[in-house]
Amino acid sequence: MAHIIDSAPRADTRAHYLALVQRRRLYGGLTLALFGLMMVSGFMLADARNAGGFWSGLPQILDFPADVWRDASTKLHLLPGHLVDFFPALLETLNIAAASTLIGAVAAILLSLLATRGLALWPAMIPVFRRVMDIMRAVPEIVIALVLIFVLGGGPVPAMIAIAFHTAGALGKLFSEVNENADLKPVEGLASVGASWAQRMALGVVPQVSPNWISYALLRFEINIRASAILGFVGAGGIGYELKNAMSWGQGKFDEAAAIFILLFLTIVFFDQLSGYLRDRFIGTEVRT
Amino acid sequence: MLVLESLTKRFGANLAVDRATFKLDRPIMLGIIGRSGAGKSTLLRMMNRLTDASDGSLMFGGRDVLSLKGAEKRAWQSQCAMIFQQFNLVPRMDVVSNVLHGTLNRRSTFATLFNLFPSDDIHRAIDILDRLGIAQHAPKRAEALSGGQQQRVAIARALMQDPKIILADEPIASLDPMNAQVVMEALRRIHEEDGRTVIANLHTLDTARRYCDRVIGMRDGRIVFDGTPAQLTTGVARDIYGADETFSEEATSTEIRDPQGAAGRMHAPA
Amino acid sequence: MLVLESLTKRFGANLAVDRATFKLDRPIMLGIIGRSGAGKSTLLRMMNRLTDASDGSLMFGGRDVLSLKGAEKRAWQSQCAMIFQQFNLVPRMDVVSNVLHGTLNRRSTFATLFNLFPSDDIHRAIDILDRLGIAQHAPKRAEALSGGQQQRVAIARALMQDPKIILADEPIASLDPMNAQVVMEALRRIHEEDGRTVIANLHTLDTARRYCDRVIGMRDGRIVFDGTPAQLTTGVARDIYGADETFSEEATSTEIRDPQGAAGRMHAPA
Amino acid sequence: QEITEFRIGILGGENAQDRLASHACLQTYTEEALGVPAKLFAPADYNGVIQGLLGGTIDMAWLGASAYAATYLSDPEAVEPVLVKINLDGSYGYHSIGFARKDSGVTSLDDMQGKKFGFGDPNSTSGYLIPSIEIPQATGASMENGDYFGEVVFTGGHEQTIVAVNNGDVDAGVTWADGQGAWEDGYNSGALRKAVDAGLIDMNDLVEIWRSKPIPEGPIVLRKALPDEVKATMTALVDGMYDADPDCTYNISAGESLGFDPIAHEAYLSIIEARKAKSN
Amino acid sequence: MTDTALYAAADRSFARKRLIAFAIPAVILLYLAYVFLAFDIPGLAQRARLDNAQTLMADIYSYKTHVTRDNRSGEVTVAIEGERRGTYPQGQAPDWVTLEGARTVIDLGGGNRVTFLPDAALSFEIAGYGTVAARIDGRQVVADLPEDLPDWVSLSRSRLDLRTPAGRVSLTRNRTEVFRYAFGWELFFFTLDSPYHGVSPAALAFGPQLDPARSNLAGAWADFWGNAMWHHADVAWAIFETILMAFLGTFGAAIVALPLAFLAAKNFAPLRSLRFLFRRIFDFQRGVDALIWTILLSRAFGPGPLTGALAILLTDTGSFGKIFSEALENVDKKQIDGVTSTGAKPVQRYRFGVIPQVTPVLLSQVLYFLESNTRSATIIGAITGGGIGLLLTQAMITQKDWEEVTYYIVLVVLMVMAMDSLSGWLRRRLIRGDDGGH
Ligand SMILES: Nc1ncnc2c1ncn2[C@@H]1O[C@H](COP(=O)(O)OP(=O)(O)OP(=O)(O)O)[C@@H](O)[C@H]1O
Ligand SMILES: Nc1ncnc2c1ncn2[C@@H]1O[C@H](COP(=O)(O)OP(=O)(O)OP(=O)(O)O)[C@@H](O)[C@H]1O
Ligand SMILES: [Mg+2]
Ligand SMILES: [Mg+2]
Repeated sequence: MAHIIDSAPRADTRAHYLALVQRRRLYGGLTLALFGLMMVSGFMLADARNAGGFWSGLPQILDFPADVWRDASTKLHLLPGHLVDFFPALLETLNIAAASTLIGAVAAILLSLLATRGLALWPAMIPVFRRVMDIMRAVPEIVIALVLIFVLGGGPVPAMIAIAFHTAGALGKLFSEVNENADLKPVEGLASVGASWAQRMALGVVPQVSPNWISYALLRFEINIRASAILGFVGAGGIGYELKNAMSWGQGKFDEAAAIFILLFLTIVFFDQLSGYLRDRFIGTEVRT
Repeated sequence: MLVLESLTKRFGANLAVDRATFKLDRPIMLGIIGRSGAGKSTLLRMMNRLTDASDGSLMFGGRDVLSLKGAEKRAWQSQCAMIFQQFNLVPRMDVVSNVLHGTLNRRSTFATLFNLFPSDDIHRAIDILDRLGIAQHAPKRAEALSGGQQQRVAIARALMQDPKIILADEPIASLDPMNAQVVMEALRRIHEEDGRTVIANLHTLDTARRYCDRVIGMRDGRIVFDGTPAQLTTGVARDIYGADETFSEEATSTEIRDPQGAAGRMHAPA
Repeated sequence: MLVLESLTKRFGANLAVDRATFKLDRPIMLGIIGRSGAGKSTLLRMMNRLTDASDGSLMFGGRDVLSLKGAEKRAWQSQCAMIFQQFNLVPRMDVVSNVLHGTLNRRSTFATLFNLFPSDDIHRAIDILDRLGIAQHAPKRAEALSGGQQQRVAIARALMQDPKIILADEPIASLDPMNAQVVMEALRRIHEEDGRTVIANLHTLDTARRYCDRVIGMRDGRIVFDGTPAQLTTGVARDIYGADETFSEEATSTEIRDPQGAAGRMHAPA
Repeated sequence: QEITEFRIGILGGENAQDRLASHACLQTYTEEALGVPAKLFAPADYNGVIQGLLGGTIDMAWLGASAYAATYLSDPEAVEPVLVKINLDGSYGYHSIGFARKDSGVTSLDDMQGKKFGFGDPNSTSGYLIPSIEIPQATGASMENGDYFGEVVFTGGHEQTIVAVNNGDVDAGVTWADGQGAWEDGYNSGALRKAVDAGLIDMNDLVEIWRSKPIPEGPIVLRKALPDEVKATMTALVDGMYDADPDCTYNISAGESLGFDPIAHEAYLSIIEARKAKSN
Repeated sequence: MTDTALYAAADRSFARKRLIAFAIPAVILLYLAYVFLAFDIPGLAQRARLDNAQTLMADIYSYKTHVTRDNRSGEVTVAIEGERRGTYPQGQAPDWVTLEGARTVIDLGGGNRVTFLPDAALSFEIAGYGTVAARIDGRQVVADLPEDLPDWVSLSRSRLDLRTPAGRVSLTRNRTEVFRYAFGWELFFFTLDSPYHGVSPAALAFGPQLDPARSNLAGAWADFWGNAMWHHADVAWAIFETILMAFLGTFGAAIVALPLAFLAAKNFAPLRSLRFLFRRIFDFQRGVDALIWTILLSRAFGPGPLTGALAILLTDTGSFGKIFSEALENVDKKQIDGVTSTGAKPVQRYRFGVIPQVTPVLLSQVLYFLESNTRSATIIGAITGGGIGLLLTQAMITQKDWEEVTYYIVLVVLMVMAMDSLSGWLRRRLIRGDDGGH
């Protein structure tokens, strides 16, 4: 008797679990198959729509670097001069990145505070600010830059505005995630003494969240250096513009291209490592205290 | 002086505070007791205007507090200091800065953002910390202090506001008995020496009996008792806490029995 | 059956286990006690070959366990199950999958990579869970279970290995007294019903006394006591724990006193 | 040796969609003639096409003379010129035309001192190479910023130059035209004509300020590695296009012309020399 | 005494805090001032062309129809946006243009009417102003206008230009042009040669069959999809190619980076030197950046989406390699010990001890990248020649049809937002629902 009572639920558990496993295998298998299919067919489609095929291109992958090297290696003595010549362009690229990160971060701080539940000045407007950030984030920098080049003429300013705009949206979202984890007690404490919104934010929220903000902003700065170099390709000045011109000329100016490439590469790696180090420090201090 | 008329707060269908009505005509120390969820915090938060009331009125010195808006509302908050169970200090800032936050309402936003507090205020903050016995911690970060010390910083911040009323929401609930005693004594002293009204939510009977001039008991949002500590018998307490026969006062006690046997009320009821 | 000879582990200059020597000639339940850092975990990890020994030998059924390599080493591990203080389950996988990990050594790598376990194994896993009273949790993720339940899943994984020996490294240290009792009883039952050797690191004296047939005491890496629970007097314990006169057994106790007064050893020492 | 598809690269000058659209007829004819799928590619700039030809991923393109020189200098074995566009008067040269806005008051290079001058793409013959050699000869100064012109920039392409001048972003720029027909129409063919046809500019707003010596028209090139019969078929196809389908010829030759005629590498030797001279 | 010491200490500490509170914004402002000068922002005001902005804004929501008379041949053409492809067949015109042999009457609405008269003359009745007549006298343009011209008129010897809210009229020796503005995107659905042009949706769905060869819906779809001015089919392909680049690049990189990350993780690397080597390779891949990879690869693979996908793949292998190996360095050793203690083989150890732990981190990172790579793919497309990025940048660079630019921008923004939602949705779903640790 006891045996029957005992084993009935067990048989049930077994059947139940086996069904679960079957279902999971089926879904897992299907997902995997679907993903595999998408990868393979996507690859084949891209291959077909590309001018050169993947397999035929693979052996030639080093041709271009080899060309560059052949040209540049005969003119190595010119390299230091080029590095100096192109440094101002690099500086412009860095300035675009730094200024746009600064401006974007300031806008992001405002937007994110206005879009965080519990902190917002006008709680009813939270969804509006969120949407605004989504849209700002979705617009690629290149789009804004090109529109602004049309209106403002070429140069660093359109790039700076474009990157700052995108940065405000991207950082705004990350900042508001940080803000959501902020402790509201100090804010409430400040509210109880009759502090204004700005005071509550500056004294109650900023001290808590600034390490994370800075860490994200540094990461963004790194990304923005690349963005501002890329925008140079479409006429926004800086090192990207020089690189495009040297690269386009091709044979004969590959030494310039190589010099610019080295400058750009070293800069990116340098700021990548620097920001990694600083971020560790900022997050680190937060953990320590 | 302070008049509450049918003050009510609804959270959806839930009546957190149900037509609370009472009147203080001179500065006293008032204790509000009741079990968790009785509506004590909500009542205090409405008085400080941290939470908007759903209904009823709150008059102070003839002024309708609930209708204040913007700057006037913040001015009222600065006259009506609040102390929280979790202290609600800014943990990453130093003690003096936290105390100086009591003056935020009086100073311009710009000046405060740049730490431009007048040095008179700074000195006064230190004096207040001294009065509460924690002046030596002035330069430390608030988070580096023990709970009792943090609560005293919160009281210092409240005093810095130079308020007419101090609202304290379970000021000793997160403290150990030793610190609880220090904090309650500080509040009592402020009431007696400065003549400020102190309204404290307490969840223990004996603390209310020992330090307050008058006690209000809340249950399910309603005020079910209002009288002197002497009138607060075990039977009445049982009603407030909704407890059955097995209710024992010790269950809610956090008092430290004085080893010298000198425990007891510090003063006669008003 | 199991023979340890001068088993030693050095971490740099630190002797974690210092010439540990003992011998089991039939399946028993062995408790190893000692304070934190005494070398209990290291000893067990060497026996399971999770950690390589620095010196000495470990023979099981005449085979030199320490010299096993690759597949043979893994085969040994599958015969010598291990249970950890922190359960060491895969929290994001369901309970049955975790139990099925006990069969990994026997099944082909390829099939297991895709989670393809034979349904016989699945049934056996559910039976084992049932034996331990947690079959109803079979489809849940391990992380969704309480500590005691997770430890029983770990025991189920060990049983799934169908091991000769079960090593348990402080199996109840992260559990509350109620769960601790359930887990220790499960281990005892496995020993008694299946006749498997169980070696359990325990940090409390009374648990060792209550469940084990033989107790080994370690201090600073050395075995300083080896005897029956009855021989484990307070004086001996004081030596093992390196405690002074104020040592009290209760300080290490996690036992739940049985309200019916039936507390005590479950069985006579072997 | 067989080919499985035929890939035609189209140089910049119009926006990508319009470029593809105007070459659709060529695509159809190619598929008919070769019996394999033909694909059109419109990379963003000259360099995209040059890299495609060098890497063997593009089989045919109409290059500028300078772009042909660049390809030749990188790899002499990559492509061979087969055909060249013939102007309405039978010549196969064209000019680099310097132009400015009429209301800017600039009427010749002399007025450009200290002003902003725009080249097109660095790989363009008329948009960079030839003017960068001939203009210094005319002004007696280099093209360095501040030397004669206040600033010299690359706008990126012919169409960008026209737009930039029309908008006043640069004071004058260079682009290509056959120099025949009426200025008001943007000449018979060339970038100006295309811009007029596209409704982009009104030639009355612009004035010509400089004109280069004739530049040999860029060749249609085929990849050398293509099978000979493919090369022959494609050459014949484009050669005969003018008689077969004048509309298509208009589309692919950027305006009115007499179609295409054969040409050989030797026609571009001087351009190759010029380009070598401009390299570091 | 103690108090005075405390006072002094507090005063000092506040003095320091004030200094910092002022120094940080001051440094930032100083830097911005430097940038302000370095970027010549004061000069920007002069360089800015607000009329361009106006054109752009107007173009976004309106289009113009050109009515042009060639003053030498007398031929009148009506073309939308003046484009060849938007030209009305000879002899046809919208209903506000009346072609009467040598006379053409163009009704600009609201009482404004332009009449082309024989011999290159025209008259323009302007509501609330009067009639302006103009003609070509010899080589010169003459118009009967008062001495001081209103500011919407520009008259020179070679050109007359009248800009009124109703439309714009210009006269040169060669041609007479009238622009009439209208709201909307011209010919967005059907070009002029389609029988469905100007047919209401209701009539399309329920009205009589317009083309005997095709049903209305099928024909309308075919004509819409093949619209020669808006190229809807090409645009759809371009969007798809962009997403394809992002998809292949991101997931390809994840697949490549996962095994490499083990070699670069402290706790899994077989050799320290190998770990160092892979770390540097990852740094290199990230440092070179997708942009330069694109240029390098376009020699070998030519223009097209595959090149873009490979460029993204190369850069992201670096990023993922770094992120994944950091995730691997943070794995919980306990789970691995647990699996090892059962005698599991090394591959099984990774499969059950490591993969389930890191999947959530990895998956969420990969999905974050998918969204941002959609944006990168747009930019890369502009450089390699593929996808919506190329269409967008080319349309912008040629600065012609801003309504097309607007169309593309809207599509790009929608595309990126859609990918953002998709990746967010997948993230929530997979990470919560993933129990097999796939
Ligand atoms: N923000 C809120 N939203 C919804 N309901 C709330 C909110 N704050 C409080 N309540 C509800 O109002 C009632 C009163 O809560 P209140 O915090 O005032 O009680 P209390 O007496 O302070 O209890 P405690 O001793 O737990 O602090 C409770 O039922 C609570 O759940
Ligand atoms: N991986 C290691 N590396 C270096 N030293 C170690 C390592 N593992 C253990 N030790 C050291 O070896 C000694 C014995 O540690 P072990 O973990 O075996 O003690 P234990 O008796 O299990 O203690 P506990 O009750 O804290 O688990 C300790 O001094 C410890 O610091
Ligand atoms: Mg409360
Ligand atoms: Mg241990």
